[in-house]
Amino acid sequence: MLEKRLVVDSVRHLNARCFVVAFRSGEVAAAARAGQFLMVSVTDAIDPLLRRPMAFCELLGPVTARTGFSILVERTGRGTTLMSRLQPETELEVLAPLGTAFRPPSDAEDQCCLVMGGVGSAPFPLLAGDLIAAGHDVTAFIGGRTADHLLCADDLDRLGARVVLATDDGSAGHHGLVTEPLQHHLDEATGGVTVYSCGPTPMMRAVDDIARARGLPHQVSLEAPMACGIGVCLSCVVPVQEADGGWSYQRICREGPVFDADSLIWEHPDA
Amino acid sequence: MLEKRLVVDSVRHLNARCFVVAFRSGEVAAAARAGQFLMVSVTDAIDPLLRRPMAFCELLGPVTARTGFSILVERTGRGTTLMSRLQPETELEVLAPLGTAFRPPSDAEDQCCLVMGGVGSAPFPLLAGDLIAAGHDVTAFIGGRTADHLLCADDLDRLGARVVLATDDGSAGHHGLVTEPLQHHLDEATGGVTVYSCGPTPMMRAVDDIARARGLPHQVSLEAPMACGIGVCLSCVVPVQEADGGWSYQRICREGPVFDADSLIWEHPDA
Amino acid sequence: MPEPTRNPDLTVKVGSLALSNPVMLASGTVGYGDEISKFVSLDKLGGIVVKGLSLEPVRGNRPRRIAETPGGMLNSIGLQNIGVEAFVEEKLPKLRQYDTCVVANIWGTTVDDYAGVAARLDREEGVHALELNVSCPNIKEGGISFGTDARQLHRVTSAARAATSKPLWVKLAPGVTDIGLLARAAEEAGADALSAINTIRGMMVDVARREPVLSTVFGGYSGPGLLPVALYLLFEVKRATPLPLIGIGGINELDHVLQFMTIGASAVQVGTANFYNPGFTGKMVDELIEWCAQHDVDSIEELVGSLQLPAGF
Amino acid sequence: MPEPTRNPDLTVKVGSLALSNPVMLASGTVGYGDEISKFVSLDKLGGIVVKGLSLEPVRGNRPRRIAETPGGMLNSIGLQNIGVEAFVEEKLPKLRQYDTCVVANIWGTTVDDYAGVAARLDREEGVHALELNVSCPNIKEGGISFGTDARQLHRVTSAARAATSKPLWVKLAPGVTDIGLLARAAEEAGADALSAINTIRGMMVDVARREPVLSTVFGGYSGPGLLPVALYLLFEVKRATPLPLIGIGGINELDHVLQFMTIGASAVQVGTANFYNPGFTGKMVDELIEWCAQHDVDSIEELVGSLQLPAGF
Ligand SMILES: Cc1cc2nc3c(=O)[nH]c(=O)nc-3n(C[C@H](O)[C@H](O)[C@H](O)COP(=O)(O)OP(=O)(O)OC[C@H]3O[C@@H](n4cnc5c(N)ncnc54)[C@H](O)[C@@H]3O)c2cc1C
Ligand SMILES: Cc1cc2nc3c(=O)[nH]c(=O)nc-3n(C[C@H](O)[C@H](O)[C@H](O)COP(=O)(O)OP(=O)(O)OC[C@H]3O[C@@H](n4cnc5c(N)ncnc54)[C@H](O)[C@@H]3O)c2cc1C
Ligand SMILES: Cc1cc2nc3c(=O)[nH]c(=O)nc-3n(C[C@H](O)[C@H](O)[C@H](O)COP(=O)(O)O)c2cc1C
Ligand SMILES: Cc1cc2nc3c(=O)[nH]c(=O)nc-3n(C[C@H](O)[C@H](O)[C@H](O)COP(=O)(O)O)c2cc1C
Ligand code: FES
Ligand code: FES
Repeated sequence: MLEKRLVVDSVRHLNARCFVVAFRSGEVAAAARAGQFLMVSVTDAIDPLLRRPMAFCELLGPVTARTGFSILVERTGRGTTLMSRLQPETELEVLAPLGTAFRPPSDAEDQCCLVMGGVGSAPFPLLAGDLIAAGHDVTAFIGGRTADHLLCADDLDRLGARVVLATDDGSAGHHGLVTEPLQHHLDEATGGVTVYSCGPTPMMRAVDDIARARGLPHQVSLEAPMACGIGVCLSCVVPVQEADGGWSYQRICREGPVFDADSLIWEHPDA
Repeated sequence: MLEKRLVVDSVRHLNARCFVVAFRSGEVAAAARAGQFLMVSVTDAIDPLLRRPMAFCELLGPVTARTGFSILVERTGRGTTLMSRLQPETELEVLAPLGTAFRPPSDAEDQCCLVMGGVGSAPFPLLAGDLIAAGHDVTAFIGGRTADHLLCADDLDRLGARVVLATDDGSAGHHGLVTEPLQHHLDEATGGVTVYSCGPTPMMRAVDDIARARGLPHQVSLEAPMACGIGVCLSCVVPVQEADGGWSYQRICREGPVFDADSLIWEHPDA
Repeated sequence: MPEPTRNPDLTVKVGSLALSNPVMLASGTVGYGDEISKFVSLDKLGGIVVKGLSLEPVRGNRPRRIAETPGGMLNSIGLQNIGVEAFVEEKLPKLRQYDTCVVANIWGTTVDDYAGVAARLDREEGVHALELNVSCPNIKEGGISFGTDARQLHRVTSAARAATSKPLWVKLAPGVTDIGLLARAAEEAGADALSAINTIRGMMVDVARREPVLSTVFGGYSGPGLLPVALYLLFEVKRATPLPLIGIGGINELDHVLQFMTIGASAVQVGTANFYNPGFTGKMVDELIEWCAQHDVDSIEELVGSLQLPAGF
Repeated sequence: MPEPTRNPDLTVKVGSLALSNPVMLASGTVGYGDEISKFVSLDKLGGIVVKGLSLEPVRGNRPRRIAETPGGMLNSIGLQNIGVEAFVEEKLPKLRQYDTCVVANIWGTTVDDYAGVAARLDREEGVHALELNVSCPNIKEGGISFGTDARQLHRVTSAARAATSKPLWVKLAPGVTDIGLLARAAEEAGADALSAINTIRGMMVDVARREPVLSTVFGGYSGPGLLPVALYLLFEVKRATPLPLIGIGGINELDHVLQFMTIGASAVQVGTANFYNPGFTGKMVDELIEWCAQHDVDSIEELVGSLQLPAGF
């Protein structure tokens, strides 16, 4: 884990809500794995007080000599609004890399389905690159409310993934939920499949229903409000199934953000 | 009174502690009088929360078509430290002009002694310019701990004032208190004299003792921590002599910052 | 296509008193309205609560009277005011000309003081309500604040109640173990509405001088840092009594106004924000109109007390 | 020429316990020391107070557990912890290896719970002191917090006192009318030192959802916005008792550490700052050394309680 003051290399606005911030840091980039995240301080002042968690989106520079990394951010509140105004060469305090990474499929022959919604696309360019480099066949299912809410399609395409789009309003790709083309794809698929998902909880739950019904391994990346990102505040917990049939809280920032979907309890148990 | 978002035109660092910030605003400059001040917001965030009071130092541009004004700032705490890092073109919220102005001598023949210490020099370039334009003979007595603490000497000289320096350590001008050359000057002076002072309280008190002893009119510019600068919080009060022999609190931001020294009670009366 | 936006109705009722909108100026932060009216038209606001009035003029505390804190400030003004008589003669005539509710914040150091100020104002047209500032020491009872003891609060409220037929608001003090108890005491003594909260005690030290920053050692904490405490205490007051409520403490943006109202405040008062942003309350009214329009809220009173609580609350 | 700087003495005593310096990690903000030690060497600090321990493991509250506030945050973790037994077996061995004071923060919902945890830890080497978190409801007495009632505080402190011969610290809760009363109750019951303060209650509302942000409606307010309240309450505690004090609340820079110490804290605990700046406490120790050198302070204990008060205090 590194505590660093990093320099913003560039800020690229994708649309009115979303933007990509590139940071210079070979050191952090060399350590970062797909699925992990960083905690970014958006101000040196006391308001907003807490750092913001952000997934690694892409690593920059040659594979053997990384020069930096990027994050994909959706403007949703005060902290991300401040970030949207960042200028190149600004310095920000960062803790990275944090949390668990996506694990490769247990079977080297598996094809991979990456299912994402909205800004949940953020960790997938990095994951897709790794999976494709390891020889997996990768299909990315990208969902969003409108065409404007589909993120990383070009990046994933460029990396060599097959890209399938779905929008609630039909403005791009399939008109409907992203799980519909996923289901269709799995119906046709031959051979092993590993599923990865990140996005709104209802989407991840629906993906999980599909994966469970077919007995497919499924890894999800979760989110929760975080105060520390390093495991000390216990703010980011989710209920997780225990081997003995009981359940316990685990920390998304340490035991996650990537979990085996099998272990998750989507409906919070009564205390 | 104006509530404005102003643009910083330039920031010029005089030494490690002091700097001059020029703002563009013909409107504020046209309204500002020597001795008045503004309240500057140093951040859009909530910390530091309060605006900082700063005296008008110089008006910029031609007399008939002002383009802006400058303030002279000493870095003493959090707010002024943030100000010292200001960049040109930054926008700041400002309330201006506030408070009372220095009044011209009641006798048009009077020569004027301007006595200042440290950053108390700030309001005097503007005042000196006005007095000289009105035909008064102006001598500026500038005191400070070391040569580095003498401010506005060049500006006052350029404006046509006679400049007398004094330092505690003898590193420039008279070795000793600024009141010593003042006293000497008054001993030699013929004709009426009006005294103006701004600086550390002990200095202003000493100037007042000298002026009172000689029956000279003396105007002082006071400071106090201010929350509002517009007269509503009652934080900035000083005890002032009442006509009936009693005393009352007056607000430095409204009834001041410029007071007739006569009316001030330097030693706080018992409540 | 969205419907053409109707003009949202911002009027709110605090008991029998109707305000044109829920945004008011808090006591002690706008004097008697003279200076602030250069920055915000009082006609535009729901109301103004004037600086706390006592029977006689009061000089207030020796400076230094303020200290900045992280995200807030302390004050120890010491209730400096011109006295109720000068208020009526010099300030009220001007205030009467505005189309806004004028609330007189009043205080004393004995029960009789409070009753005296209330009685004096009872005859005055243009004073729409009285607000008791009970964060003052009761000098006859050992200096314990009226606002921290339910019995004393009951007495002082009853005395003011007997002295006036105008709407009577009691402004609760934080810094008590159970604010609900105090709220009920005020209710039982005849208060028409409760304002919550006044400043909470705070202190800052000047380490270089090894002295408190304030001449009075500690003072009243106000500003954004107070917000979550004020929201919580309003929630407790709401649970304790059915009286109409006015929310106060740390308001620094529209969302804070809305938070107070969602919990149950019919109106809010803005204090410290007037210092660092004197046009703030006018902006709040504009933004409130916009917010209602954007959220299809026809009447802002729909929001009041609309908070949904989990089971068990 | 300035004298060659001697190494300032940062050691402080909290009663019989000597700390290498006054900077400690506050309970609940650094777990049991595992993760934070990647950012600050525990050997460098005066001490660590571990997450509040109970007799049995506790799951804690349902999420959402935090909310951001202007200049601070709310939490409702619900005292999630692994229980005293797992602490002793899994965490303490590692903590023993550090050259720092380890303080066990303990709590319960009955007086016997507290006594039980205290007794269990009394036998354990490497636990240098116990700190009672009394901001918990007493389930047998209608759920009123141990920390808000002097009689209950006396009982729970006495019970813990009887169960341990280790230094016993009582961590006072704010949100009471008179914290001095509580401080004296703890003193009389045998506390060796007092920590002040725990979080104060606060609330935030999600207006869009018309719901409280936290699942528990309100939570504990911490961070910079709490500072002036914490300083004031420490001052009141200092006036009430001669016990050694530990200052807590809102520390965000060295000046805040110094302010607590000037009022009378022998040591301080840093909480929320560990979240947004995990290396913060190490930096505080470095800056403290520098400050002492620059201000010709040979021993930091000179600062403790050096506040000069105006006449009448
Ligand atoms: C492991 C992880 C990875 C993430 N990766 C990305 C990413 O790559 N791109 C991206 O745009 N967003 C990502 N998020 C979500 C992002 O952290 C929040 O959108 C952001 O913190 C909102 O901050 P704000 O100040 O704009 O919103 P505000 O609503 O003003 O935030 C208030 C508080 O709530 C917290 N908060 C609000 N929404 C969320 C949320 N959805 N998740 C976590 N905390 C929240 C904030 O951190 C802050 O403490 C990630 C979250 C987690 C936990
Ligand atoms: C009418 C007036 C005119 C002034 N003109 C100038 C000027 O031209 N140039 C200049 O450098 N300074 C001037 N000052 C002083 C200047 O306002 C303070 O030095 C400044 O506010 C300190 O802010 P800070 O954040 O750096 O210090 P901090 O110590 O961090 O400030 C903390 C708080 O104390 C207040 N404060 C601290 N010192 C003073 C002080 N001496 N006077 C008033 N408030 C104070 C701050 O405003 C703030 O609220 C003037 C003050 C007044 C009242
Ligand atoms: C400088 C100052 C003076 C105040 N004077 C009074 C007063 O006279 N009477 C009163 O009831 N409240 C007084 N208050 C309290 C405010 O009305 C308000 O309750 C408090 O400041 C919290 O709101 P805020 O955080 O918006 O400022 C004063 C507050 C400040 C900051
Ligand atoms: C997330 C969180 C968890 C906490 N858990 C405990 C605890 O278990 N026991 C305790 O006595 N105090 C606990 N506290 C209170 C802190 O120890 C401290 O008293 C408080 O946060 C104020 O200090 P700060 O402003 O520096 O955070 C907790 C605080 C936070 C923010
Ligand atoms: S964010 Fe603090 S424990 Fe996960
Ligand atoms: S600064 Fe507020 S009255 Fe003068």
